[in-house]
Amino acid sequence: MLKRQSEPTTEMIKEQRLYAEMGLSDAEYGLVVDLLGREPNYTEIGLFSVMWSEHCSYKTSKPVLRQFPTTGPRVLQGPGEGAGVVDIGDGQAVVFKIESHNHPSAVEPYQGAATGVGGIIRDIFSMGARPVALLNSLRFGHLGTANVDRLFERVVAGIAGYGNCVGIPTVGGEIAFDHSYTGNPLVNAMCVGLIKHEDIQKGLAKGIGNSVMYVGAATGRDGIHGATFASEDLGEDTEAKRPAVQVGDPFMEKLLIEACLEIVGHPALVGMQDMGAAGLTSSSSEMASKAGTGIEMHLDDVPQRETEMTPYEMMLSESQERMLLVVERGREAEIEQIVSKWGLHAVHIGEVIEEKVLRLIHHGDVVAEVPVDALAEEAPVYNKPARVPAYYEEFQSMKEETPVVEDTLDTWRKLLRQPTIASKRWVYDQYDHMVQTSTVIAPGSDAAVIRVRGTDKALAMTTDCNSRYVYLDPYVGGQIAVAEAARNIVASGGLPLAITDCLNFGNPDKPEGFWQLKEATAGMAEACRILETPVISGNVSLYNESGQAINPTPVVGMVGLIERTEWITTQSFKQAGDRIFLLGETMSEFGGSELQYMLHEKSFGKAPRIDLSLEQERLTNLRDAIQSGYVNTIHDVSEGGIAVALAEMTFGTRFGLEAEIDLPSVLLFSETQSRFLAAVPAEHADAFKALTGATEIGRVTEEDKIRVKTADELIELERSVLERDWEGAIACYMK
Amino acid sequence: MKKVIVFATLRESILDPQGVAVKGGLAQLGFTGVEEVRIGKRIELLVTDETTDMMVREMCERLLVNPVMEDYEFSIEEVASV
Amino acid sequence: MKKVIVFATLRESILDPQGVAVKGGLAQLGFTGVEEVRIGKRIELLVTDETTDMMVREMCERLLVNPVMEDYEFSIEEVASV
Amino acid sequence: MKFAVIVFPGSNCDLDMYHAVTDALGEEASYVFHTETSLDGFDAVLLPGGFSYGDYLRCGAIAQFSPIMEEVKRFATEGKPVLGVCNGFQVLVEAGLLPGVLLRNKELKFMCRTTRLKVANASTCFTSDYADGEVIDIPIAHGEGNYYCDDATYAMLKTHGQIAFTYVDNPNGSRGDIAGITNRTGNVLGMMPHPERAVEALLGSTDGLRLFTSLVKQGANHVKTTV
Ligand SMILES: Nc1ncnc2c1ncn2[C@@H]1O[C@H](COP(=O)(O)OP(=O)(O)O)[C@@H](O)[C@H]1O
Ligand SMILES: [Mg+2]
Repeated sequence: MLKRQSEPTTEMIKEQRLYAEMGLSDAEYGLVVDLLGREPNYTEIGLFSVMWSEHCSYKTSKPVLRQFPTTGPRVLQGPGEGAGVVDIGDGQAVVFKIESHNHPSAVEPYQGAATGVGGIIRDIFSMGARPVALLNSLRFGHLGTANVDRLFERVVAGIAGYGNCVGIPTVGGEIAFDHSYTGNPLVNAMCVGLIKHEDIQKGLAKGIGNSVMYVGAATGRDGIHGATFASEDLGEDTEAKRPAVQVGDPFMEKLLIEACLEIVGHPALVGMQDMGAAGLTSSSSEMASKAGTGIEMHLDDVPQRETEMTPYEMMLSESQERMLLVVERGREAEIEQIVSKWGLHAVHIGEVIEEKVLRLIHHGDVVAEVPVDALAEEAPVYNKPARVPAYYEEFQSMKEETPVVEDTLDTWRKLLRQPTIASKRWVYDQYDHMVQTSTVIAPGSDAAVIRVRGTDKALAMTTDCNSRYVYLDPYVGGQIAVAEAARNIVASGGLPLAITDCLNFGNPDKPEGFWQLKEATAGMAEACRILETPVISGNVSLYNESGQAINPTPVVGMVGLIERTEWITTQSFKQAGDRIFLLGETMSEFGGSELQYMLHEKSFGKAPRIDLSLEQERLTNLRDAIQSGYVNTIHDVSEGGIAVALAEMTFGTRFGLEAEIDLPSVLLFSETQSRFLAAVPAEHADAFKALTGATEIGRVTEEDKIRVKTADELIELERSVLERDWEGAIACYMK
Repeated sequence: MKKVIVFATLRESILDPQGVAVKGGLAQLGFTGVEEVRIGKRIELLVTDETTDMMVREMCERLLVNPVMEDYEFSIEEVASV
Repeated sequence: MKKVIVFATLRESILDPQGVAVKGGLAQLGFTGVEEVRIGKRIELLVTDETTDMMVREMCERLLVNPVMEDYEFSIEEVASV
Repeated sequence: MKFAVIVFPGSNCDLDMYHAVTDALGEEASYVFHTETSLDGFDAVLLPGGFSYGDYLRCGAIAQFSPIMEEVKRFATEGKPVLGVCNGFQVLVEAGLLPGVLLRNKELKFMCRTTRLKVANASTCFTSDYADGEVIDIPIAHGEGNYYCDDATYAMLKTHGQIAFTYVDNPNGSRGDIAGITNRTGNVLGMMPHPERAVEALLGSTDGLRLFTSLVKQGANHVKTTV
């Protein structure tokens, strides 16, 4: 047996500033001493260090998060619990949340991504909801370099490995490639669940004397200090500080889901929360703090995978697939009976107490005693200084410049081969996107659609964020991220309900970095207000820098309600003869565009403009048009502009198109916002036009031809050629 | 020709869900005397005579083994050319 | 306590696509002297002293190995009790 | 007709099977937990897809020792229909109810997509509502569906008409494009593609439904002849 060094003493922590290695500042240490009225021991300072990490306390981001609208007529639960909840009628609700697993994925892409998926699923079923869909939002550097290819391949495999095994369909997401992510990939996972109103659980440790029970995998030394690790730059000394890699066990998760959902509604269950970041510490202190109680925990009873674990290690472990339950005293056996059916055990590890402290007992001694509010609520909040970056000033003063495109056709084909635009089939082919047999629209259209079994309703869901726009202009880019998500929902036949967000940013201690965060969230908040999509949950991942800062990437996950399955709409053409309409005017806007990046390998200039009231008006009109049965196909215009959107509408079909667009050819690639393409049966063309004000530009044909006449030229090519370019690009890199 | 055999095993602190499941399976079959199961890889390579220990080490560290999670060892033996 | 190590390897007649992929990966890294790669499992069991060779054989044949696709061998050694 | 849907720890297509039978087919179904030991009162058994016991070690390897499997074996010997889909197929193979083995897909990746299958034998109790040689759309979703057997077994499968479905575009490297096989007596079918995912127009294909209607018809005939 390895002899373990004895723990540093209270004095050593203070004198050698050991708290600094755990990520606490001198001032924060001082605050801990004030709150305790004494100096903390090693276990106690450990508790504070994880609970006061950015990941758990939001100490830097709290002030900016306050900008978000979080309520609305349908919102049943806003931010603060495991996940947000939105009413969808008939006594049912949708539960969803997104979360990052960037740092772990950079270290071990397969397990990092897998455990990211596992974590977000637990957030959903700990609310009492049945998880019904997964999405993911991924960012990598450029394909074609060994390390990026490996990260990409392993992250996708990890998402697939976990999601496929637990039996939740992975139905959508997005992936973009930009060199700003080379050393720091982003892996955000979103989960959507369904619940009956009366089943909504809260993570509350209520009722003095009630039992605190532990269900799931045994605790090991894995992931110790994971939360702190996630709150630091991926620097050179990362290697040394790295906690033991957490390994996901999707089989255990599947058993946990079934066991926990069977317990939901049981009268003996008082509260339930997953052990996420900061494991036992966060789940216990948060459940007590929210309920105004305390918890006394007997660490000897915590199921352990390894021998001789110290209280510090047990409390900071981030072993996966664990849940904490509070159960009515005397009825523990009823819960154990259900759990054991699934091969698991509900182990009594503590009690709810009146004193609002977290008291830890190990080998008969009290090894830590800390006020729960101090851990969960009283972390310092920082108003960091913000400064407008020089690059922004420079970009704002640039004149709008229209790129020179010599060969339109060649540019069109090249754009379709850009990995950010190319088909993501190579990815979603690896995801079981059909399990649970409710996937009406599989990956490949604007949003995924899941029907709500037993009703005629369906849910549309998407994740979106064009981080180049956010980099150029965080405020506008933040607005666009929300608006684009809403476009994808509406284009699929849905009414946008609410969003969840994952704020992936660089180092907020740099004033320019904090400015990006502040501006982007302000823009998002504004868009959420106008588009009537409150923020119901989210996650913050800062310090995403390794060498360079990533593009600020506030990923928006949005869910929409489709009241009738007949309204479900997709982006592909359905029949020849349909009239093609373009909704929205096109300007020369290339700042942050895919074309600009393809030509210059960088982004510069102004982000595209956006008028949110105009956006909202168009979204409303389109919804009316869909519900009136006017449209066969809708697709929003995003990266790569009209050219890419038109081509995508033909892919996977046997149709071609003819169009006449009275614009210079290069504007086919402009990324002006708030535009849509639609295909409308001839008999509804007038009504559609009257309702939306769209311009008819052509029609769907039966041929393998795309024929577009612009103000400059007639462009003509075979659809199948374009489709091959688009379909094969990523697979080609991954050979 | 040389035959190289590489064993890659999960590091101590790393969870081995496969091993846990196999232990459970064996218990179900009545083999209750099994205390622990850990599952690793055995990679057998047939390499040319020029291949050195150094090269094998490099193969392990660059591709065959996941250094973040696994430890490894290997053995090399001469085999009669086929 | 005894430590049992079981090696399960894919039968010769069965193509090992994973081995082929690893060989390709090694070649891409410049290790062109690798003629063949076969990937198998190394299963390590910690068992009580009562566990006999016969019992290990039975564990292999009933669960640890699928004879349609795998061959196996095992070794048993005494280890100091923990 | 009453179907048993077996639930192993880690099964995840049990719900899909259940709804295919009850909603799309309009017959009766019940979940039967792996710890149970009786299939009394059931006319057919469905082993669903998923990752029983995490598919750790080998797919289906641990599930074969579940208490219910003894009863499934008995049920099969009585000539009653047993259908294993995906992980269910893997369990049947590991349990020795069907020959061969399922290896990793040749591309080493999990694949989820709709594939075209050819009905290779339309005279089994699972395929009688299809025509011989008919091509149908059924999704696959597996990482280890690469069917392998030795030459002697393959010859036997062919001689006895045990190959029920083959892939039109072999996605995983299966020997002889095999997607599904029956036992010698034709009452046990294992297949990697998921017929239960193709029973509703809303979800894209209804080609899987006839597998279930075939069973119901056969069941009706069976009742007629035995009464
Ligand atoms: N990581 C992923 N996982 C699953 N599906 C994905 C992923 N990335 C992209 N997709 C799917 O590919 C399709 C195209 O994605 P994208 O180009 O981002 O669409 P849009 O521009 O409409 O937002 C969508 O259906 C999307 O869900
Ligand atoms: Mg779109």
